[in-house]
Amino acid sequence: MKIDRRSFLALSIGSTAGIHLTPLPWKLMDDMSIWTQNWPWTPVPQDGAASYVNSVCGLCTAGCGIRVRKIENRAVKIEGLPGHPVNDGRICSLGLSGLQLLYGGTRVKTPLKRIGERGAGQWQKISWKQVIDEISKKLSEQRKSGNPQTLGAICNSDRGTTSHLLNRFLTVYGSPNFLRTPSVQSSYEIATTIMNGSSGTVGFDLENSDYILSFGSGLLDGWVSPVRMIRAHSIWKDKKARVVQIEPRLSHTAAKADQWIAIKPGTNAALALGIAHVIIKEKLYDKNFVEKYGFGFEEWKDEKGQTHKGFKQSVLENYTPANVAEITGIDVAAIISVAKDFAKSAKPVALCGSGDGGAPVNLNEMMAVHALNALKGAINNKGGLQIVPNPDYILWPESEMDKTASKGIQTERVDGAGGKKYAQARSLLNRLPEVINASSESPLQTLLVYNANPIYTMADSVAVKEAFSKIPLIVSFSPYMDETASYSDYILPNHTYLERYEDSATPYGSVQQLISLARPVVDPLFNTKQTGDVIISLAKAMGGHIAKAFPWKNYRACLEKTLGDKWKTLAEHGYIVAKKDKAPDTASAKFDFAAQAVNTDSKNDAVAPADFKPADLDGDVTAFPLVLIPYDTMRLASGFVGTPPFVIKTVGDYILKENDSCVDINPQTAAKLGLTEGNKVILTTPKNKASVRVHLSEGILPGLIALPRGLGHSAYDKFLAGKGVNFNALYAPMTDPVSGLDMTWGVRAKISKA
Amino acid sequence: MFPFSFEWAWDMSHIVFMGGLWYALSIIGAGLTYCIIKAAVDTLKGDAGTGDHH
Amino acid sequence: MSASDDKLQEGATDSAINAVSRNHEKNEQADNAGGIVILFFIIGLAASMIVGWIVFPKLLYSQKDQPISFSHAIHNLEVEDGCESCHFFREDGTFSGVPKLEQCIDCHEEVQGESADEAYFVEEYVNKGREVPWLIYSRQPDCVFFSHAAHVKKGEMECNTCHGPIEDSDNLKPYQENRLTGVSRDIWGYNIGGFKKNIWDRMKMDDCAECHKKSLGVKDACFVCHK
Amino acid sequence: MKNNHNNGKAKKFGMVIDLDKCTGCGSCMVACMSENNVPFKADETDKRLSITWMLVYKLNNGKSHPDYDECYLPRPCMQCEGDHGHSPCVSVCPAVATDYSHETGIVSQIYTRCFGCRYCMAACPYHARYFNWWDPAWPADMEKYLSPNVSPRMRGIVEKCGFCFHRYQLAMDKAYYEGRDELEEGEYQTSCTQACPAGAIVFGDLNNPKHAVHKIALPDSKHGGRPKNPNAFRLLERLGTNPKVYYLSSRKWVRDSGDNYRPDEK
Amino acid sequence: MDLDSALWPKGVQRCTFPKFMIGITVVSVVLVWGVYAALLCWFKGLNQTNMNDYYGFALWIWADLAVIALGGGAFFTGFLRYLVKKDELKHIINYAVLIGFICYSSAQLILGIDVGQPLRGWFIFWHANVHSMLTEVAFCLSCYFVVLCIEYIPLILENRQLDKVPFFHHLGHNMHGIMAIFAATGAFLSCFHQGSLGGVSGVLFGRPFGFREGVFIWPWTFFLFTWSAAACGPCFTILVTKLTEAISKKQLVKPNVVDLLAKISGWMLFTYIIAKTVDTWYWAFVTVPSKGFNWAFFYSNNDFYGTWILWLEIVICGYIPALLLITKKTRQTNSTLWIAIILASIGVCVNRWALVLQVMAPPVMPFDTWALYIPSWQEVATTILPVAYGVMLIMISFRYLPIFPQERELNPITN
Repeated sequence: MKIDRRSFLALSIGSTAGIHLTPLPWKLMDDMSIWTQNWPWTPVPQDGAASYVNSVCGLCTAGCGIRVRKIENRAVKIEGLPGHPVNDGRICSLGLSGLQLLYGGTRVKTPLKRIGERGAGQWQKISWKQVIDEISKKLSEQRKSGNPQTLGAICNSDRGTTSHLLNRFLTVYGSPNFLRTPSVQSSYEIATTIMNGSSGTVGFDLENSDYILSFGSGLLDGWVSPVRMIRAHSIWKDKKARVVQIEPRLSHTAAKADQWIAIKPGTNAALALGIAHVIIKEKLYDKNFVEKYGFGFEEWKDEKGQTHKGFKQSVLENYTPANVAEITGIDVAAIISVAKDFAKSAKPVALCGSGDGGAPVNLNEMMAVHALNALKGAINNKGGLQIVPNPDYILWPESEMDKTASKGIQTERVDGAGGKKYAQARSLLNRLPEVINASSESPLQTLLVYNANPIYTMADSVAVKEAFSKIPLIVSFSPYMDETASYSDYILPNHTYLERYEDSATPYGSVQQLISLARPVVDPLFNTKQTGDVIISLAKAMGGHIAKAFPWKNYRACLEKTLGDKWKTLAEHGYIVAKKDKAPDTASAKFDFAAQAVNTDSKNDAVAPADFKPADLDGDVTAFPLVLIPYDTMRLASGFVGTPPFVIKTVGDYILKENDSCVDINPQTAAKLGLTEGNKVILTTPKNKASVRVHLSEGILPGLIALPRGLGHSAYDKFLAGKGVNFNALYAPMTDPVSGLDMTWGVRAKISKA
Repeated sequence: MFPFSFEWAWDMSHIVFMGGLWYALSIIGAGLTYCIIKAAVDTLKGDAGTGDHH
Repeated sequence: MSASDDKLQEGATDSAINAVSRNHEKNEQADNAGGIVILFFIIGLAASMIVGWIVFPKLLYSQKDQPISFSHAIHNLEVEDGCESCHFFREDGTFSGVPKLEQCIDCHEEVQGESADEAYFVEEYVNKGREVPWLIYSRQPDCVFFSHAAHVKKGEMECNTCHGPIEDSDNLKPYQENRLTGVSRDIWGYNIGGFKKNIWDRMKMDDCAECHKKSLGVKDACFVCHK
Repeated sequence: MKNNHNNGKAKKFGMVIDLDKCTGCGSCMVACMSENNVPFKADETDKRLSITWMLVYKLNNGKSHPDYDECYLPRPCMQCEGDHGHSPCVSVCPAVATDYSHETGIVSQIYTRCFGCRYCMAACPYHARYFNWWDPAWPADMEKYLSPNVSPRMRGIVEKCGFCFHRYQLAMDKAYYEGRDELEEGEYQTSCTQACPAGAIVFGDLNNPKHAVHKIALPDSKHGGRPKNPNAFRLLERLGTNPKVYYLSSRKWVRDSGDNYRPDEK
Repeated sequence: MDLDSALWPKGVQRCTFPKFMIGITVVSVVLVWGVYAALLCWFKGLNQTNMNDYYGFALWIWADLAVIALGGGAFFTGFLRYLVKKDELKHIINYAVLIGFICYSSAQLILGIDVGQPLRGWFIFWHANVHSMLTEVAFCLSCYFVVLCIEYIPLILENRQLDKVPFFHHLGHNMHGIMAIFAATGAFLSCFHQGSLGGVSGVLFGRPFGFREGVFIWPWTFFLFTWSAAACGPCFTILVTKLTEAISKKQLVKPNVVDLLAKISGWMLFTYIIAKTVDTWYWAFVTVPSKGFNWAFFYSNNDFYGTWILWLEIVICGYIPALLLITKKTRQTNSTLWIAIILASIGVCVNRWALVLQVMAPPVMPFDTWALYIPSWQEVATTILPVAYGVMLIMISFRYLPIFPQERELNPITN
């Protein structure tokens, strides 16, 4: 038998024919088909039992109820908690993206100790035991020097047990320097202190208002309680309430408003007084309220017997619609008609505090707008502003003080709040860089940072960094590697809000007194600790009376003890509504048109509400012919939380293009400068410069440019870092002479082609 | 494409479309088969290829 | 093309012509040669049949034993609600599938009976609180949405219509996984040719479609079963 | 037919979006992304490469200050039925990777069937269809938040909004489990509807007179579903797409922006 | 004698082998560049292109449509040669087939790169949706490609050395024998896929620029595409033939053959362009106004598409070449013939461009904006790849296969 070519041919034909008679080719084809439809590198989420955990969102101070969907032990979706008084099942884009923060790449996974230069990003992992040991030793030594007031803390809120623990730690240590991140609430607090004589916070009963006169408040751009405001807006639409938005740029709020009044920036106070003028002149004000509660509306005498002009007279003399029209650039007719509309409405309310309310507002404007509310009796009445008492459920025994502590706590606050000059202020974080940079040795030797990212959120980033560089020890409690954490010496990472227990009380702006409880939705992913626990451990490590001031085993025990009989309800429902019918303290039942608290010293009524002084912006008008104003959007978080990838994805390409921020500019102004849509330009302010792109918009007054807040992060991951420009880096704060708060509303600027 | 594939339906569109397709395919297939078989037969017959192509 | 190629081609053509002429010359050998050709054809055919039907499936699937031995038959006698005692519906209507340790512990907190396997199970999983890493025979690829509620509750189908008479089995067969696709062999079925005798022998799309068409009389929209 | 499956007539799920209430906050977009395992990448500023099943458009009236006005318009997939019974995208798909469900009125997209020819994208006038130009990647631990109810998509295929159809499936599962065949209106709601802080999105069965969507939009079945509500309109009705998403606006210029009109028609 | 002269067709002269290899190398460089780009697209994905969600169809689909139109010379010449029995055309049919083969294989290659999941590409057959134009395209295109292979194979078998193998000789001979059947099937298939390509944008009722009203089940661009391919395909065949003649510096086809084909093309083009004019008129004044558009909308407010494209397509690359070709004098004048066939080839490409890329460009939602697109280098390279491949295949085929039956007669070897 000879095996030749033909045999091979026969063999191969046979096997080819044969193989097709077997399942092999067909089955392989099927398998290949399945393989190409389920690529092994595309993730397959594991299925399992679904469950829901109710909690409270911790990404801003609004305190929305959330409901987290879980599959086994994974959190897969955050939804709004139905029935919750703040958001009733609704939720904002930031809240929806919380899981990207939880599972994202910006977490600090274990305590870290800096080993390289500050901010160089070189860290050493360190155990909790050791880090508490090291920090408590340093604090003990610092305290021995007899200057316990050199310990400071920055925190976004002074409410809730964790903040209280931190404050208590400072107190028993001997430092008054508990600094709170400022917001429009700080301004409201001061205004109510001065004009209502009440220390409570302001709640806005906007759902019941029928005419909303907003002096630039970004009600639909994240103001104070974003979801609640948007819900209120829908209620207004349903019942045909009228919204008038006064601001130089067509924000989302302005676009949805029934009337948009484009005003020259920085002249809100004048407009408010002009409106007051019309109301008073036409006798449209609520005489009952003014007579019953008002003081200083007419001529009044101070303690020394000196006579002062009343609010009425000042306003009638100085703020005629014609005058105001000139200051604000608004038609006389528009001023008069708005004033009449406002006055004739049953439940009008006037609001101020621009953008998302993250920044304070100058006291003058605040008082002028507050006076408008008083003229219509919109204070402590339905649909108006309500003075809500501060939460009072945290009742810990007075802590024992040693000599050092007693002495330290008596020293003046480093920021001057509550001191001679800024008597009404509770905290003036904005003044900190200035104070530190003015002294050779930093008045703060140790700084604890909790729920705050001052290096990003504070004005004039260069000055802030300089000041921080002078503080020998900075400890951050941030769960994320944010700007401040990156610039600290130790990071003691907190659990994220989805991994921890934490109470929060009456959200800012809420009329209802609410206590909410955040609880762990998932087990902590990393080696992190609730900051409350860390403070308790630190205190225990310091020993002595400091340890004694913290008698709880841990934070959880502290929380349960503090909440007492409320704990059970909170653990079940996630929130408690305290009595709805508020009992305003009697003091707030008055309204001081004269603002005596701040006016007694001055002879010429300089800071009375009935006064408007145009602010002198930094810089030369010829060198910087334009005015740069910031704006906020619901699609960018500008506070201490970085914007997660999902939310960044929703940002329009007219706000962020590639890695450039876009500035809004009126086509007229752009034409004068020879700019067209998308041009890359250099934006220069007296403080700094940045590269941005031009976006032409008919929705902004000529001569202005607007830059979004919330971009320009240097920290976090590639989904946020390096995108756009941080407005805060472009200006130096303007300190309000009375409140001491930052009153910046804009900054001079120029743009030139890149 | 085949009556046993999931999308197949015995409706007009399928019959017209696939009918046309299979019709064309069978002509091509039959033609090719014819050529190959005839070429093989011719080769075996030893017709050593004198014929011109055109 | 190079000169050597050229020669090769010439050579090849020559030999082909030679082969043809040889055939003509040695006519008597033709039968014999034809026999060899047929033989080789048959050898090729047979070999590929063996490869395709016997060797191929062995290569295609990897085989793993379940982590512990388990008898559905015994359990079925002990429980009250049949399959749903352990493979139950959750309150939201989703199907729990293979039980978690939590269910097992209800009865197996302590060692039951004297079997060594049982002791091993309690020691290794119950006491340590580890989930049993069951290998799931009927898991479909991720693109498939299958609603047990629609079939069992709405359609009132019996479990064994699709899963076979598993309730009578004394042990768990080894789990076979397709090396290419990672899909359990039960989906294609144990007959490598894809032929099925019983409904439960295969779980491919065509099998679903066949039944849907029969019982519902319509081809559903794609995403009724796909996600 | 499906009817014996359903004990009722076919459903036609649709949406009404109140543009007077919509504030353009973007919650619907994120609600959609987080519900549907939508991937993201480092730079999302090229909006023509950015997957957003739900997209909020910013419209303006084209005038100058002070008459300038803006409006926000969220755009999910319109789930077109087509005036003559075929959606623009379904009929063009060469591989039946997208189909129209007559039981629910939803246009499906089957990712494992799609081979990425993008003909459907060319067919869709709303740009509601998105292509996966990149392999999806979830950095750090983010794979953990992926929902098992929605398959993550691979590179090279088209995806789009399906009115959170998996929620319908889950709701039906629950209904079947409880021995019901019909859903209450609230049992099946899309993720965007649920999240919308303004409550501007209403979702339900357009065929069901008890459902809010039907009451608000008053779809006229005799005229291809055209709304009877004077404030209601649909996008690009004139093309004959017969969409199932209705919009409400009290502003005429907004309603006029919903379709094309020749200068001589204005 | 050259190294490879044994492979040359009998009685013709070819350039030296080194010179040939230099040519091949140059083309190979371009080819490798294209292959590199194609591999990038396959392995890294279509993010390598500048396509986006507005331009899901872009350069590649245009290239596909264009090469198929230009390759239309094969089916139409085949149709004329075998079915209409225009016997003279046998002198150019080989080349028409080769060009067709190149065009169609290129189209398939481009489609293989263009789809997002190439390994699932066969779903278009297996899970065919018979209502989709693309399905029709895919089926007819692949079937017709098989036909082109069948038409090209005998030509390969005619290579001097291959022809010596008796089986190949007979196979070639037999295939020639029944070529009319294949050609008829090819013409049938080709009519359909050219038409379906026309239907691709014609059925898009969501895209007013592309949408056309229907005739039977097809939009009328279905017929216009077949018609234009039949008109311009042969022009392209003549163009490539004349280019080959220019490069090889010898006449390969007798003028009467070219003249006949040019004349038929001319009349096809002339009738086509009238139909196209009517189509454009109806579209502009009936179809789009009913959707709320002025026709001018599609040619204004953007940086690229203006009415120039209409002038270019219909007048400059339509009426002018048509008139040049139907006029005996200009048809038979070399320079005007050149102009006519070049313009006709450009015209059909412009038409395909408009019906792919311009369809994607204008905003359909009133609040949307024009979308323009510039291809990435990867797209350009992969589009040039088939050109290089075509040139190479022509070089090889011309050198080794008796493509031009009249070459020997027209260029007798004197030494």
